[in-house]
Amino acid sequence: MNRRSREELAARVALDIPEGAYVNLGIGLPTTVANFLPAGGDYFLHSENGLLGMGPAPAPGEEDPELINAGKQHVTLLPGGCYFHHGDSFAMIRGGHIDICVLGAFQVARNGDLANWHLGDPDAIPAVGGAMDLAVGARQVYVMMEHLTRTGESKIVERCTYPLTGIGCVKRIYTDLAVIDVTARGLEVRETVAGLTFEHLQSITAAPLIDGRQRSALA
Amino acid sequence: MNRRSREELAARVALDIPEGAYVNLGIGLPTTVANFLPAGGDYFLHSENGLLGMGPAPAPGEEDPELINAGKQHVTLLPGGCYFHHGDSFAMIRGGHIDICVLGAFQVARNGDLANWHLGDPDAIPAVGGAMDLAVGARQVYVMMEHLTRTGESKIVERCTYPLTGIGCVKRIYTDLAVIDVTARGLEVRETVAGLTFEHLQSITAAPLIDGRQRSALA
Amino acid sequence: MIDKSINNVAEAVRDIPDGAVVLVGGFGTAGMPVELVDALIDQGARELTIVSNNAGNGEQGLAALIKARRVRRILCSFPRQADSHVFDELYRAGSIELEVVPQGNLACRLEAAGAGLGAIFTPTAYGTQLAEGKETRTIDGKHYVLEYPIHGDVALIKAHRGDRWGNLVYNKSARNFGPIMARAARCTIAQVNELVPLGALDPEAVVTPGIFVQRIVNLAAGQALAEGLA
Amino acid sequence: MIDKSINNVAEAVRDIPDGAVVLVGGFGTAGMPVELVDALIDQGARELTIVSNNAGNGEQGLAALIKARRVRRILCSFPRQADSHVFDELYRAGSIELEVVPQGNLACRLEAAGAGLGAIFTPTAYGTQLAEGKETRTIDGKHYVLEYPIHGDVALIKAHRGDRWGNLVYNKSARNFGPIMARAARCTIAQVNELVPLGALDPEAVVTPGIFVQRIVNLAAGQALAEGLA
Repeated sequence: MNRRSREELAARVALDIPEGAYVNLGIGLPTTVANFLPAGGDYFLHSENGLLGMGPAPAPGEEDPELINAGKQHVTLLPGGCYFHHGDSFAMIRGGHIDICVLGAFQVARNGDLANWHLGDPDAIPAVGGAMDLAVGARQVYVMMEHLTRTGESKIVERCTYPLTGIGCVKRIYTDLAVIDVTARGLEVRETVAGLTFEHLQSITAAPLIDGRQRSALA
Repeated sequence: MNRRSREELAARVALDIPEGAYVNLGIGLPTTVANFLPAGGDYFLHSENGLLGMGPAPAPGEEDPELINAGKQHVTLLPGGCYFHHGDSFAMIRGGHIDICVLGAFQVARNGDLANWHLGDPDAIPAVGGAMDLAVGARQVYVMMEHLTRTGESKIVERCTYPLTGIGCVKRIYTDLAVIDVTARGLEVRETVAGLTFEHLQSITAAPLIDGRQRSALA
Repeated sequence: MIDKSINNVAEAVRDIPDGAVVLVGGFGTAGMPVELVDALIDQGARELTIVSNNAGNGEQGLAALIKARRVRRILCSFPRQADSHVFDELYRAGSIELEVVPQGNLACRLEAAGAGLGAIFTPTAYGTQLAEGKETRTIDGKHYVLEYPIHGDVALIKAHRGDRWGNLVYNKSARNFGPIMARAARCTIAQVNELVPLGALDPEAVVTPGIFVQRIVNLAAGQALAEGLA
Repeated sequence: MIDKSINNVAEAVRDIPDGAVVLVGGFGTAGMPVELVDALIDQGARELTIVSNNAGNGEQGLAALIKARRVRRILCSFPRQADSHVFDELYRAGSIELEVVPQGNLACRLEAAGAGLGAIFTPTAYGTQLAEGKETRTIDGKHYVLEYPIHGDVALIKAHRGDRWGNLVYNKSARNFGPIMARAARCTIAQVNELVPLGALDPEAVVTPGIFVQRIVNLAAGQALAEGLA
């Protein structure tokens, strides 16, 4: 089957972001979604450390140590962007002003529970950042992740075994194998990669799926 | 006796405001205290509609309808002053950042209860403005008022009969007859106007007073 | 390209429904979005709940809206003023409901709405008539009243300059409730004196980021248009 | 004349006592008041509680303070980073206490402190480990956790420019926690790159009004002085 590369996955997520959306892209893989938003369109990227209208990485040599994103990477500000403090920034997040947030995840449960901040190892140093605020505050929380762990376990589960970031907050899951909506009916598969049957996807997924793929009239 | 005029009362209050204090002067009589602060000193006047570093009234013809104080009078801004929104303005007030607030009053009770927003008439249209925030938020709440009503009743009372603005909030009362501190021991008279005995003051005041006037070593 | 600007106040307020909760900026007349309120009068929405610091001054703006009997209920801190006769008369006639909210509680309830808080314990009004029947709590020896957010369906505000992404700066004490109402409403409509090109506002000095503004009406353009048509 | 400026970081932090709650601005290294933190290390205060978004980067600033064993307890949202080895080591050795606070709750608890609120119902962390044992409430069908203000004895922040009344403006994303920490502390000490004359800052663009700042350290002057002495 045609497993999506990280770039293909980011490009797929980008397809679902409409022009004019206020979007927060989580640290790591989600950040790369910005690279696939159509050039020339107005997309409003928010970074929780106080930026709206975040632009791409600066040219080499033009990095400013005081202009970074939430992942502490050097970025730029677009004309029309602005700066604000953490209080205002999280008012944007918790107050429901962010249309879409894209986060990575360790696990997503059938009911939309999200686990992405802690693997539960008692020796690990916990660090949550803004993940819990984004999970509860953004109007749409999208998760992008590998469908399976490196050891082949499903990251989509009946119930999260890792500590939760937010309850019932995930609306859509993008993996290297499928796009799945979390709905009142359960996990509805919208797309699968070429060469992957619904049955195969179900067989490697640790929660019941519903086949919600739309077949075009021509199929 | 030597009843203080409104100007003398304002001048007396001004004497107790140290340079560098952040001060909110209530609508009406308290506003005039500003006229008696020493010229050349740095006094930080706050107005709850979003000004800090408020200056005097503008020259005739230079009024700006969008530069007004809480009493909706035209004012100016000093160099070093700034503008902010109502959220920030009341954070200054409620957060304990205002050193001194001077308010008018209908009544002050022995325990520092303040009544200054409503005469309790059921037909009256209630209007509170920022008085309750100032009463509870400023570090020191000073009241300036006539000692007696027009009909000769004491405005200092055992218990307020008018609806309260704040409980136990008044620290000091300046009247046309005396300066009185509200302390754990009760109402301590600090000063009386020339020609007024403590006994006379007590006889026209509807709450017990303590003679706390300091006599200078030379008296 | 995203362009939130509209050249016409009528167009900007066209879909405000009957019964809407409308936050109206201004402290007295400073910052009052008179042109937007006039457009709302022309538009005809009824049974409105208005949240504003005052209940109208003279015969203009909010006073005119009240006079036109479009307001069922008003939340404000200071309705009674020297020139609030329009409100006073309707209130005494029992034709308009009033909730008096201390000014700082009005501010922090709007802020709570904008920031997604469920409720806040505020010290203001504890022990007074305005806290009667409300939940209270003593925390670290201080008394507090539980207050809930005030969400608007619409906010009408006045700013000084803005750009097509909705970024705003204000003028002096006309700023007052604008920024906190902008974030408390589902649809914020700002009238500005000047629409400037994207990037013309200093990104360090934007007071209301465009995320809080859905429509921006350039009064200068509206006027130029009206003059062109005349 | 009121002049809050001090030319010397050592003088600015001289009276911070052992056991103080110190709010330290910065998000990673952006906005970290390195010079003030270094002065605090030299000053010697111990048993500090630090509130900061991170638990130090590399060996500088907050990391150096932690390495010097001056910190008993730290509240932050994101201690674990690629370059947080100083904190990591002491934490694993049980030599430093950690309270992990979601970043937005850290922000709104600081804001609540600055604004005089007694407590707030925030939706963040409901149903998670970080809300265990905390009071919760359902309001209008949404779940909230009750959180309390975080007050600082001192705030150490970095701004870009300031004046002698303590008015501040910041630089880009170095603004982050500065403005909300300034208002949450009893004594806010700001280091600035440039001290400008009163009135030089645009009154519409002041981010932190001087009322929230008690001391302002002009690093440029300190450096000039040091060079003069050398």
